Amino acid sequence: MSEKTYLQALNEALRQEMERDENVFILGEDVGQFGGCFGVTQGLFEQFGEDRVMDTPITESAIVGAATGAAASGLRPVAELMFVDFIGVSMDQLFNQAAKMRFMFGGKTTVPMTLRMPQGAGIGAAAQHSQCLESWFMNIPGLKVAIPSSPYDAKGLLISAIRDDNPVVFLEHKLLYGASGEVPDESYTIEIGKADIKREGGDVTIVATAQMVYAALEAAEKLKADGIEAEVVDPRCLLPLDKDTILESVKKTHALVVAHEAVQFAGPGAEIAAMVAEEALDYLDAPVKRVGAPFCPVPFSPPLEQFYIPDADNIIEAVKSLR
Amino acid sequence: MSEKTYLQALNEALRQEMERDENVFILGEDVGQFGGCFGVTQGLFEQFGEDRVMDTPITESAIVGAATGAAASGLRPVAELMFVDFIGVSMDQLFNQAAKMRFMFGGKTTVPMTLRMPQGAGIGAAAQHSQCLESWFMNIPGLKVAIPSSPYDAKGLLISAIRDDNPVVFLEHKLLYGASGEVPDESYTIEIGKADIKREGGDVTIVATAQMVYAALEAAEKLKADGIEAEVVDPRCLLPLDKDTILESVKKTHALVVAHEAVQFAGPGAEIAAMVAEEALDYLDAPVKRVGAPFCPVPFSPPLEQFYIPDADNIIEAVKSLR
Amino acid sequence: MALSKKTLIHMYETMNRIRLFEQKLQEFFAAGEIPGFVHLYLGEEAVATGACSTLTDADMITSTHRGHGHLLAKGGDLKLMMAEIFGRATGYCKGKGGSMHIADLDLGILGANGIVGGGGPLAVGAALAAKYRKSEDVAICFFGDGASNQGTTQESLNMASAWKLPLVFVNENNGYGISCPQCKSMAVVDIADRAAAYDMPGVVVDGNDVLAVHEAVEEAVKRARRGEGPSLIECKTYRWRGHFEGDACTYRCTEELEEWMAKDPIPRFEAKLIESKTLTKKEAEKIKKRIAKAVDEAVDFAKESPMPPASALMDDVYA
Amino acid sequence: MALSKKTLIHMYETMNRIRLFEQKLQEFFAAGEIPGFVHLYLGEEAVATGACSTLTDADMITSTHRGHGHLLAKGGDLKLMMAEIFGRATGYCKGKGGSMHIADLDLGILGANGIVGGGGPLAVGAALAAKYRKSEDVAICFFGDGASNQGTTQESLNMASAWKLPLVFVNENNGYGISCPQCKSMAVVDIADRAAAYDMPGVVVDGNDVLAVHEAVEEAVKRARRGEGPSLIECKTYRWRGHFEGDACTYRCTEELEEWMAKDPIPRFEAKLIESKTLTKKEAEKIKKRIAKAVDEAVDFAKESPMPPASALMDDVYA
Ligand SMILES: Cc1ncc(C[n+]2csc(CCOP(=O)(O)OP(=O)(O)O)c2C)c(N)n1
Ligand SMILES: Cc1ncc(C[n+]2csc(CCOP(=O)(O)OP(=O)(O)O)c2C)c(N)n1
Ligand SMILES: [Mg+2]
Ligand SMILES: [Mg+2]
Repeated sequence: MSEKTYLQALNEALRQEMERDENVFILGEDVGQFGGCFGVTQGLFEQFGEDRVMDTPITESAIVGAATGAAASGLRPVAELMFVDFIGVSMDQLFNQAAKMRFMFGGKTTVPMTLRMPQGAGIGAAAQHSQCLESWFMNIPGLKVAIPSSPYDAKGLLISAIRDDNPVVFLEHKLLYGASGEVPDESYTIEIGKADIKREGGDVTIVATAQMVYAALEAAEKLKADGIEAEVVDPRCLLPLDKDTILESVKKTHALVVAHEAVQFAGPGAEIAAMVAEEALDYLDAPVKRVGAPFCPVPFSPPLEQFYIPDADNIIEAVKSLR
Repeated sequence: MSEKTYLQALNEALRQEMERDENVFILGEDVGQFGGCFGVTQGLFEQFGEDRVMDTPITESAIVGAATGAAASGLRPVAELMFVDFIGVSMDQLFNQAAKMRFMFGGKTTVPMTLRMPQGAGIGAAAQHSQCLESWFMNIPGLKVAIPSSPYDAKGLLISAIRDDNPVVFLEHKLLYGASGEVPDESYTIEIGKADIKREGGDVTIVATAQMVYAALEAAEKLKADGIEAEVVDPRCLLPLDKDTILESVKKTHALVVAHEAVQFAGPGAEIAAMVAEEALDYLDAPVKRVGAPFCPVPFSPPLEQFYIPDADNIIEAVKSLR
Repeated sequence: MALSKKTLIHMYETMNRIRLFEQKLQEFFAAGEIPGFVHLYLGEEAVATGACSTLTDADMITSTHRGHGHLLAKGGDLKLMMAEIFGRATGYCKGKGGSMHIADLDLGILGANGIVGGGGPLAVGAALAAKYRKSEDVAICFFGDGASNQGTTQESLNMASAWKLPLVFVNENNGYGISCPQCKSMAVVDIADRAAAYDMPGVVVDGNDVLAVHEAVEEAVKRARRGEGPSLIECKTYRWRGHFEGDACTYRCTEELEEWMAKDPIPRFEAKLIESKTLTKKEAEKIKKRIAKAVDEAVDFAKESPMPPASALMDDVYA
Repeated sequence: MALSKKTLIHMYETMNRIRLFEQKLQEFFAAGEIPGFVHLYLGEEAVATGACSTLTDADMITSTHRGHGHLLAKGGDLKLMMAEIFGRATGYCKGKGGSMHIADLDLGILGANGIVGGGGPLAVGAALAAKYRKSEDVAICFFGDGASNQGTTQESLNMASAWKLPLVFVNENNGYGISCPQCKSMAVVDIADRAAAYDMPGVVVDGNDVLAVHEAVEEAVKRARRGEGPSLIECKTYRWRGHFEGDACTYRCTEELEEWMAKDPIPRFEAKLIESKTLTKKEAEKIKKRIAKAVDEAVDFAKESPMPPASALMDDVYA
């Protein structure tokens, strides 16, 4: 166990899985010598060579499709899109091919591929390089969706994703690459679809994902001063969604705030809020509240971008509005 | 005013707008002499010629992008994707280009284009030709999303979509093309973002879209026998969503069922249910209920497909479960 | 004809198997007994047959919406296919896929595909896997003239050539993408000319001559097995029926159809076989009868099979 | 040189405007005063300048992530550009777009683009609009060597040629897509060879020779105005800086860079102008000084401009 960054944790997961299983390989733009746009694949090209760490042309359909076809042929590709925003040119291979193949073929194949994609705003990259698109992926039967917040979760979930026999969309928030925390040196897995309670509390449940987990924890500390004990639930995966953990928490706290960076309208929080309104309405002492980005593209200018991204204050405000 | 099918209503809308404004033109696969895969553009090629009714190669990115570029250059294209399921190869041009262009350019352009796409199951077309993908489009700031259920709404909304200065995703349910109803012969518009109450009732609000409006009306008739008066609200557009009409209805009936054919998990109903749980929780006498497709791709075999598609019985069951 | 008698007869059988299978589908579709879309391959049998006759079971193919011919040529089982197309629980996909999604991984069939151009990237993946494993296996990607314009196809051609993958792109140029004639969807006449854009060999062959197809694909397959990379073979052919069953086909003229029907690949091949004394007229009739019987049995199997139960709906969404 | 003195001087000014503008960006990015990604065009100035010198304001262009050169060559305003890149409310996009999304529809600039290959389909639309209106306007689509593989680009080449649109595809082949050398991303050496796949003219030119670029694009533009359809011009060039500012550029060797820096398009053009007595050394210095001053003024304008207020966030999402 030692202190590692989220980026190092991901890198270690890739390295260990590639050492363990020679069917695991990496493909994507600039993932080789360059080490990936954000550095996640650094050193892997040197260790495993160009046959297992493949730089691709800038053709995302071919990347996702090649990973899908190779997975159906028995390999375990880990594909990287440089930004999740580029899924638009390759969505078909993900949702009509990878996700549906097993079902359409009557169970005749597995598609053990992982698709890593950095998400999120915060670096001034503007409207086409800053999005959070997880709600699209949640709506695709056949996929799994992981969205880790901590270095520990990042490593364990990535290893699980690689070993999973289904296509797993693995969403990394680019602002989290530098976040650090305790991460075991050895290989370990975290069950895909299992939430984690990042902070216990009895007064309100805050379900938060990715870097909003940190905002939620910050909010919780501040709320403590006002005598409000918030429970912070990190689903860690959005598909499958760990309904039980969320419901259990809401049944204890009787109040729910959902926080994510994705656009709020029809965003990932809509499902969580709707699910609770269906299954635990009688436990709610106040309306459900969602904290998400406003309904506009991500703006470039830093002050506007900061205003755009939800933060701890927005969460605090949401919690206080419940009273 | 005369009885027309949904298909005829759409065709008439296209014809009248093309007669009115020479900047309106149509492009898509087989929309010319062939008249469109489902026949919506029949006769238009003959009337307006190949310069205004353009058959395209099978390249959906180029179709959506050409429409976007032409719209930004001052024309009013109406593009057709043969099935909404094909959006996966062209999503980038829709969500990163058409939808964001105005915002990214600081208001320097308008993108008056309409993208017509048939949705839905029911004709044995299997997993890649039967989907309902409206929840993706709802999550894209900059777009508008229309999803008419009746011939009357179809004509009025399509004319409004064509005249709108924003990109409008226009979703037609293929099972509805044959549905008939009263449609004025002259041109008229329906405000985009305005719901319609298809049936009044005081006991439960059923928010339903597209062909599920008919299922909801059927359910309402049957529920009447049990002394339950259902109000059927058809949002007609999902973006912008007419929150006021939905909330007003729920405040009257104190109960909400949302019904759509799209997959339930993270589907369009999630936003509607979440919105009501946020803004009218105190009015609800029972948990919110959603009726949507199960979390699997659309199966081919007719009995399975029928079982897959939500119907009036599912809605009745949902309403009764509220008691 | 350097091919063995066994191979030649097998090719002849395959073409007839496709023909009779599809004629049965045509019949049952007209009778309303087959749900959904059916895209018939009638008239194009020589392409799939010639191409797949160069492959082993370990080689992979990706197919299209018009896939029955490819699947049968790659060894697909008549009964399992028929049952699938009839939507039965006993079909290849347990009734969940239908005509456009039949697959048999054991035979190297990575699926028919409802998305035009959808198979290209998957074929790249299959070829990549073959290369990754340092095997000598190859993959074939079947695609239409319409599909050749799709960005996914062109990305696949590029990636396969950049990576020298063991992949053969077999273009079935039947002159139309639904109602759109080739001349309206692209400016080039020969799709094979596009191979140069990826620095790979491009060859045009008579797609109604099964031996010509075999020969061209065989060379490309050998090249691929030697590790020299992909090729593009364009097979000029024609579909006899409408785009899908039910298409009145008003966009084509009768003369064009008649001209092509006169080039029917089966009698052409049969005549050659008889001429070269590989086959007698009588043997040919016997083969056809045997296949007709097998097709009938497949229909019986399909019809007697149950529809999938509602309880099966959620199976196989996840592994 | 058949070009008028005025045109030649204008081209010279444009190249220097791009050069000095970008050197300023480099400086301020290093100082941490520019947010986000900045992709510099240094070394490639001859391409945008030569290409856009053939256009009127009514002609349209689509640009890329590396767009400053295109925008300036098409007449983009220094101040509005600088302010935008600094994220100010007075910028072209009111600070909402930044370097990768600058547009000026009045000048025919349909936007820089953050999506590789994103501009192709939009350029098809612009050219389609020009043809639809029966005008003589044309469009230019700028795209990189990396972008030439993207399916959207290839679909655009095909649609433009199938429809004979007035569109000129100007490929900027600087040898790399980020760290990926051209030889790894495609098997062909000349991207212009891909034109044949769409039956359009394909020409290779020295992208560091502004007159060569002008000449080749001029011919293609004339062809397009005559209604004879699209062309593909490949301009071989090189970027001096890393892919984006901050890229250590370890994937290239110093010799390669030095070789290309020796082919600096500006002194080359300057020497020609002086030799032909179009310009004196002194005039050249004066021009540079004037531009440097204008660039400084643009910086001042940007720095003195306010950031956009939070209240502006929801503006311009919808018309
Ligand atoms: C992405 C996509 N776009 C459009 C379609 C609708 N479609 C199905 S088959 C077809 C024509 C295909 O033409 P071609 O590739 O020449 O194959 P052919 O049908 O002639 O065998 C079209 C447009 C589709 N299935 N997928
Ligand atoms: C669809 C998409 N994929 C990947 C990227 C990331 N990216 C930005 S620029 C670039 C390289 C582009 O290379 P090229 O087209 O040669 O242009 P250059 O940068 O050399 O001018 C890449 C991969 C992107 N912006 N969009
Ligand atoms: Mg065809
Ligand atoms: Mg480049």
